[in-house]
Amino acid sequence: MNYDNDWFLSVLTFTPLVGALVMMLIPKADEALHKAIALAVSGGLFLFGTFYMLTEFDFDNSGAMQFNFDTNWINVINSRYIVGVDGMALPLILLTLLVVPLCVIYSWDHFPEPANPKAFLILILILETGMIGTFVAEDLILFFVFFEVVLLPMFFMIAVWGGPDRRYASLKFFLFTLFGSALMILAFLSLFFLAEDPSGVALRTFDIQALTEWGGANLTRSAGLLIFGGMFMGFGIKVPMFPFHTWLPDAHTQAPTVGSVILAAVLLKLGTYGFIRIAIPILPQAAVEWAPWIGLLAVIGIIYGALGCLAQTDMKRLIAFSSVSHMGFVMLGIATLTTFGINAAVFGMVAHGLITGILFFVAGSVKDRYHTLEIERLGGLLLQAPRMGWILGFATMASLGLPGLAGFWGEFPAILSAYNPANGVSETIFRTYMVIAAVGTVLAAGYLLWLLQRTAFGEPSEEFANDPEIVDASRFEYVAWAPMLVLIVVLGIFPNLIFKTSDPAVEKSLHPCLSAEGEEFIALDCPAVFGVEVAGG
Amino acid sequence: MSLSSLLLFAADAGPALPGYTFAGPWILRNVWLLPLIPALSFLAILFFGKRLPFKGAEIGIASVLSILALAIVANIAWFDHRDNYESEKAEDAAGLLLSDEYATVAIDGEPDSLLLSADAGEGGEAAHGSTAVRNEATWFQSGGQEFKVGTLVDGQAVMMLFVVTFISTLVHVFSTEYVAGDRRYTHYFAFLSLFTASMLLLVVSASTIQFITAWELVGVCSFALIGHWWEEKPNSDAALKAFLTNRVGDIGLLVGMIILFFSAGQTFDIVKINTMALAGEIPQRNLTIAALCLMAAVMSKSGQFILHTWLPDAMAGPTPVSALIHAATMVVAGVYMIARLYGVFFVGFSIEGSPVNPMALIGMFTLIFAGLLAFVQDDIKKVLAYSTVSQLGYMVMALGVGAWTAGMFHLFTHAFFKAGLFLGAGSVAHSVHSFDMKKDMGGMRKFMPTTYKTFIICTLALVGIFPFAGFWSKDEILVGTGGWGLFGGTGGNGNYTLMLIGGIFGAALTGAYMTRVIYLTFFGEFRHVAHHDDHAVDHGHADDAHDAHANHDPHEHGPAITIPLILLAGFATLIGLVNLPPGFITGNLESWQERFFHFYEPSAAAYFPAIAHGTPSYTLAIFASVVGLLGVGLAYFYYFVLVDRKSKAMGESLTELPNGPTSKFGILKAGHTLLVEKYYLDHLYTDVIAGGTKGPLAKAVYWFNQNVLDATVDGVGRTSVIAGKAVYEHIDQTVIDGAVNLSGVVSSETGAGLRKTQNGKIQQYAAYLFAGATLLAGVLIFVI
Amino acid sequence: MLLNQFLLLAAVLFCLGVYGVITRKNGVMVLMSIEMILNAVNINLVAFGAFNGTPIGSVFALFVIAVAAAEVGIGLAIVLLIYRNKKSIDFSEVDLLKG
Amino acid sequence: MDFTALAGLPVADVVAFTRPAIDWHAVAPELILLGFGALLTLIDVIFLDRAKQYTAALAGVGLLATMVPILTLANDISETGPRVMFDGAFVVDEFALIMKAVFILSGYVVILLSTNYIGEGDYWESEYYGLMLSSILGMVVMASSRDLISIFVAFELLSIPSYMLATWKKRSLESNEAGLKYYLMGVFASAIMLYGMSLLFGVSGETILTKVNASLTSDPLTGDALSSSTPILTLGIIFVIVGFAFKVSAAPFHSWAPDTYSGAPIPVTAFLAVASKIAGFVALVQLVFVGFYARADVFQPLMWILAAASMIIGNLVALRQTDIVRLMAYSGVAQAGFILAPLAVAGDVGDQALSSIVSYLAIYAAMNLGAFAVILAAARKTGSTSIESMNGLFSYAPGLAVAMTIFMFALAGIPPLGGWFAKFQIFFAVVEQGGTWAILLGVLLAVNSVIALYYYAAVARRIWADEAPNGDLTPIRIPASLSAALVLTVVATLVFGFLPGSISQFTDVGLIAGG
Repeated sequence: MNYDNDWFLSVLTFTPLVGALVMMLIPKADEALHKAIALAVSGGLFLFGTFYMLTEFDFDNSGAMQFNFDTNWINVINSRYIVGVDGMALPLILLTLLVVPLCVIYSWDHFPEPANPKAFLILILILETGMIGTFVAEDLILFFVFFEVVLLPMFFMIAVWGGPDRRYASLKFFLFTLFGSALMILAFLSLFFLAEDPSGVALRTFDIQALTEWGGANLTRSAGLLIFGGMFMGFGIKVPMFPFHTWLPDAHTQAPTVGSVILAAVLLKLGTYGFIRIAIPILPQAAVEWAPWIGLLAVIGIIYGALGCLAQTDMKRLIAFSSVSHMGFVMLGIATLTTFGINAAVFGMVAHGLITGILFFVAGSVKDRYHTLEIERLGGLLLQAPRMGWILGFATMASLGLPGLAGFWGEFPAILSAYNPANGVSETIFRTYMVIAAVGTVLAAGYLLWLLQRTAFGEPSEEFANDPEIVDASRFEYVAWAPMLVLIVVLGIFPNLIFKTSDPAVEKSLHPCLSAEGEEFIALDCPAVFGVEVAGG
Repeated sequence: MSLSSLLLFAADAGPALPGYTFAGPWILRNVWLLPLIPALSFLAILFFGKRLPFKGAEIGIASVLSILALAIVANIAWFDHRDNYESEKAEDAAGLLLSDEYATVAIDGEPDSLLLSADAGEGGEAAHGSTAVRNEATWFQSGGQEFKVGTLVDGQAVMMLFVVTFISTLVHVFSTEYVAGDRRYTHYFAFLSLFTASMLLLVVSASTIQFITAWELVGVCSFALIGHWWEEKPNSDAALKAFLTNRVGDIGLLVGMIILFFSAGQTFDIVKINTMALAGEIPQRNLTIAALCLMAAVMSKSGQFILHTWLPDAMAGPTPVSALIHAATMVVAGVYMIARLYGVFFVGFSIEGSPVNPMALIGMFTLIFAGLLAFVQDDIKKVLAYSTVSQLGYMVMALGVGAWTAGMFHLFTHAFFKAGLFLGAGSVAHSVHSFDMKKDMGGMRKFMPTTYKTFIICTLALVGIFPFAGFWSKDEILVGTGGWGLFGGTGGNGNYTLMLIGGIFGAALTGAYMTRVIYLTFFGEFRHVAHHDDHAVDHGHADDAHDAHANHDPHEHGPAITIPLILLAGFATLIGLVNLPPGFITGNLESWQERFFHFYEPSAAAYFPAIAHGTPSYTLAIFASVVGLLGVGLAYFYYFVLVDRKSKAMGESLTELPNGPTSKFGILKAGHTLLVEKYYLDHLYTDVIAGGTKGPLAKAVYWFNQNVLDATVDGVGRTSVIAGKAVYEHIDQTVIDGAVNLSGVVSSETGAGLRKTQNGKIQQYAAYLFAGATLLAGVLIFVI
Repeated sequence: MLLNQFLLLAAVLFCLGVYGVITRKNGVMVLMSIEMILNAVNINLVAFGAFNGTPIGSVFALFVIAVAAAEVGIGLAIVLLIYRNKKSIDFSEVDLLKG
Repeated sequence: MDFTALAGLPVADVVAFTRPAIDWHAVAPELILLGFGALLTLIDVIFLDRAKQYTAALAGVGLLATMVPILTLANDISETGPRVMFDGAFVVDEFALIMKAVFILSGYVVILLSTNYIGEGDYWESEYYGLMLSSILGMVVMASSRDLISIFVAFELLSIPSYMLATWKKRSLESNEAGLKYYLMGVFASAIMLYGMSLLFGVSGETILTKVNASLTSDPLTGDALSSSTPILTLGIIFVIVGFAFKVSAAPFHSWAPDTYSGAPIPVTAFLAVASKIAGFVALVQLVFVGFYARADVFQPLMWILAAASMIIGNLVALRQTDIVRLMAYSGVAQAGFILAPLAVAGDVGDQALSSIVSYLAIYAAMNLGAFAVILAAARKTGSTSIESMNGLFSYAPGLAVAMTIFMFALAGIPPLGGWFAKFQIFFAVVEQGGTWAILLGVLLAVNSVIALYYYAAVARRIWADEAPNGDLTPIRIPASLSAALVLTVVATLVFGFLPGSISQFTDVGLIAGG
């Protein structure tokens, strides 16, 4: 591997942190300066990062790690500071770079109570560092650290700027994730100690690429399954997968708008990213055996999330439950262990980020105006704030997986891939999942359109009919939303923007035995687990 | 043909593959322009429409006019390409049918049937199959494999291009007056544009995933336009219902397409899927399952029993929308899909040589069922809606019995006369501000002569009266069933006698319910109450315009409304002539026979099955016409004679006989008074017609429709909400979240318990310490 | 060797001391009980040292005695302090801090 | 009575006393501390109140001065290897030096914390620093002690002054009670420990740890190799360990800690919770790694039980605390459980277990002292240590709030704050061993870090999300020394977290068994 020690990713990761430190030194009263710095840092980073990556990233070789940097970090445990980007991480990094400045802009003139823009913006910038860091980390410990860095700012964002039940929600969010990551770190450590090359020499490394090359060879079955299980808990809770999802609706409902947006747009992806970057490439054999269970939880999530949505009376909570359902599709794609499924998952992550982000933005703006999100009391948004209403309509359409918009490309290929999962994964089981997932799309349409009907259609209720506060989207809202709306359409029409980038990386991350057929399969001398159908894991 | 030769671009791109080429006329390779233009128009209207003098309508009309022109050019280019492409590439003629890749493809159809159309055009070139024109670009990739987006242009596609653009143009024009003054006039036109774009995308789709995309997009436009007046809940309910019902069908679409994707070796390519299906490279089981799944999609989109219930509700949308989307174009998408993936369906349902198959059965059942339902509607649009369902049943049945051309031809003719009927109904409703035939119409022929005449013509076409368009297409369907041992015809793909009977019976039903509509709408006296304040039905007007109308008699509208009607009536009259049956005329004009079939059926292409074509028979045509006329006659007698007489007697405009038959004549009693009872016919008619209206059959059907089918749809919705609530409250919040919270409570309470041991007594602490030490010692010494 | 007898004596002393520490209410008595334990230790050390033939045991015992003296000094000071503030040296009443 | 006959010693064996060689450089830190301690006491005696303002500074200077020989020694032994004196009873190796540095620096921070608290209080001042220095001297000696006697002496040297420090507020019943409890439990524990030592001495006939260890592998009576422990050995080991388990407040020997912590002056509490506890661990580490290493079958299960019990009991009870100092006490119990965990696998993965404990102790010192510094600072305004008094701290003292947040989450082990690496190292060691019990312990550790987060985060939440009591938003005046302590601890916590190499390169130590 060519480590050319590129400074770029480190700059990308730590610039927000530097910005945050600078802001800490500036007195709280100087709000305008704080906003300017936050916007300059995040926006500048977006422009610079996007430009640099789009021009310098070698898209023809997007399966390879690029912009690598590799240096000593914690010598005693042989953990290194390795960062790099490939086609799987790139879309997610760009998404992060985009979402953060939009959140800053959105907050510009209405910070949630109790205001304090300084602290709020500092948290957002720290979050950005954590999120980018997670996506670029190529060392398990580094990944873990960044994975956790994200928790603190989000915890405070919910706990301080959240809704009435914020104390409960913030802690729940924190505890759940920490529980998962504690088991995850155990799994990482087990990998460190158990990974040995065919000659029996221990690898003793946390380097993700090196471990991927090792690919779980000569690890005992039970050890592999347990380690995968540990990572499953860590990533699965973050995704969140049924039945570890209960933190999500609470966190989303209580979080301030921007918090919800970041949570939905990026944070949930850290979990799914973990699966496709770490768990599956490193332990393909265990993944094969886990796949039916992951798939099962994924489809349960799809249906369950949808049913949860149908029961909601609160708009934001409904959107939160819809995340459970949508991330179910992503996980279903991942569980198939096929390029198709995982590409769909990568796409689904970006699409869900944009779409649910927009939905939360709109919900936040509705709350600003109506001071409630109770669906019963809303209605007639299209009459009172037509543009917002249309944007909501657009977002619901995108969210229900309308082809031509981004959501479709996360959903359909995921369902499709379930028809024909990887070698060793039961076709019968996954085809059943496929049908259930397809039913999930109907439910998705049901709850989303029902939401749209009850909030946007009809006449406004008397309570709000003549409320002067209810105005259409403001400048800041437009600016914050427009890029996401445009991207939803553009990605829907040109899916190859992401597929072509992610595909080589996804292919590289999957063990060749997962897809090999016939003679190739024999030539690779694949372990038995890839050959036989493992019914029910 | 000079125009087409101008556009002919003699590029020779790519190897010749069975049944398609990447070369061909420029316009055929670039049909992507057709969806693109209205798509851009959509954006333009959305963003700039409101600032324009005509609020965006001008952009919409300009775009549809331009694509209409392109569609016509494309058709002409296609005619030329169809006949001349092969001769230009004579050296490849052999390779065309059997390329290396598909060498196993055998065209095992009857040579005669293939050559039926090979009647030597002006050029006198050799007979050959049709060669589709393709163009494609990479859409996305996965697993290193690239998946294409592209256009597949053959007869079927260019035919549809014309239908869509033509109807769309007329509807645009019609709408400028019909929805004038509407609050969301601009949005209305924007969505018309978007719909047109989506529909055209669907038509030219070369891959199944692209097809799905367009399929969903038209659904969304339908949703948006049905719910155009979303201030009222019933409208948005109808929109939701339409969308959700279609989504249910889409499960089948997705699953079916996925099965085909993998069965055909990971491809979305429609041509390849068809080719492989026909070549027997896909297991029959897969094809059958896929075809059944796709059938579900057809049932929802094309309103086949039992997923048709959304379509009548969809009449909540503006009438021009109903004409365009819910009569002429979108609802035929299902039919179009069957035709597109005909190889799959043909093999999957074993259409050839069997007496019955699911598709034909569904089609037949739908056409009768919906025909019955049309009787009991008071809302003119609902009659037309059920009529559409019924006619879609014809098309599906036609495809189900292997009569591809007949089905497509019926789709073609139906588009014109049904659009004409809807627009006519819209014209009437625009005057009386209501769709209720019984309350608010009657005698309209006096006020609206143009509308009346065009409506009559379209009705004749629908009922299938010679020589109007519907006659030709319906007759072909009946011929195609191949089930007419009774009439001495030959050919066909199977022995679908049941379908034949159903089709003929349907013709009678059609005649009857349309006669009823004609009477209730245009005859009798105007029943509109002058100060009728119900604004709920026609929202096309702003309130002030509405009031201005209120105290005036209805009157004919301006050219924006009448010209489309006249054009459509013209088409309804003449368009049937494009596919005159073989043997109908002889001599020099013989080549004018079967033009539709010749140009539009992708014959002899490897992606299209070798279907057998029946020979028409005069007997059948006459018999079917007579049955149809019988239906008309019965209804005529009931309404135009009995009801009319009674009305005059009572001095008011009746809609039904006030004292319908309350007692049934027993068969025996009827038998012995058969010839002598002077009111026998009266009774017969009233029994049949009024019985159809109010009596057991139609009523039962309607009851079933409303209380079982429709209630099921609603019930499913309601049940999911209840299930959702139950899951959420009892499982999510109680069990799962409860477990989480419980673990917290248990920890906390344990903590509280342990805390009590910390009671501040120092000697107790000392005791703990020593006890701990001894306990540990005990454990380690005696246990471990 | 009489080792076992010494050890037994030490063990008894130890147990008595522990019993005293845990049960005696009077602070001074508790301190004395601790002294008993320490002396049990000393007996052990000396006995073992003798048994093993090394002077280290005795040296250790000397350290213990010295340190114990210091400890008891502190202990008495604290008991005195409590008596000054509370007018009682009943340890069972010293339970202000708990929970 | 014939003493020699009784002792079984031939008179000829009693050799003349010769002064053992003394490596003055090696004992220089102890001597300097001793000097400053004596000096402080003398100044107090001579100048009485007049020296008040200098004593704290002098104590600080003394501690910093002690760092000098520690650094030179560190340089020295990296070249020449560890220094061993008194037949192996006193050893200066990497472990000893890093721990000494930790003691000195912790002590320095405690002095910084004490300066204003003691100065502004109504109590005698100079003695305080003298006692503090004596106690630190005990710790510093402890780090080098590899002999039962010297460990015992060091233990008492560090304990006895701290009993007095805990009782510092002479007129406060709480302080009296705190001191009494600490004293009584400490003495009781040390008595039990001594009993255990006497048994071990009896079995091995030695007090030098390496020799004790060597003797543990064979039966003292038969000389056969021991496949498992004998009851007397087990009893001895357990009793010795109990003595130190008391010191580190491991459950079930922790009951003194909450009461003492909440009654003692806050700087003293910080001292007890950090320096004194670390000293206990140092002793445990030396005993386990040098003295009992051969008897992993005894100390591993013992440590497992202690670790698990401490984590669970400490965390669960902490959930229900209403006083921040008591909360810190219980959290300290749980933290002790974490630090004990590697000892439960030390028999198999000694190196990793050792370096993980050393890392943990160093990081723990920084974050725990920092937390006490904030508590101290906040109490300057609120005059209370109830958790509620932290409400809304962010609204009037944002700097303190951020610092407290950092410490709380560092204690909870959230990256990138220092504590994560400490916990990580523990996991690392436990997983490296990889046995069923080890993994089970790992899972227990994982679950407990979640429970711990609950109360740490609850504190942080109060600071940020709640309203200040009575809406009183007057800022807190923080004296310079306290600020310095805060800055030192915050920086250390962050640096340890971001660049764990900065601490791990020092803590990856070898423990030299000595002579």
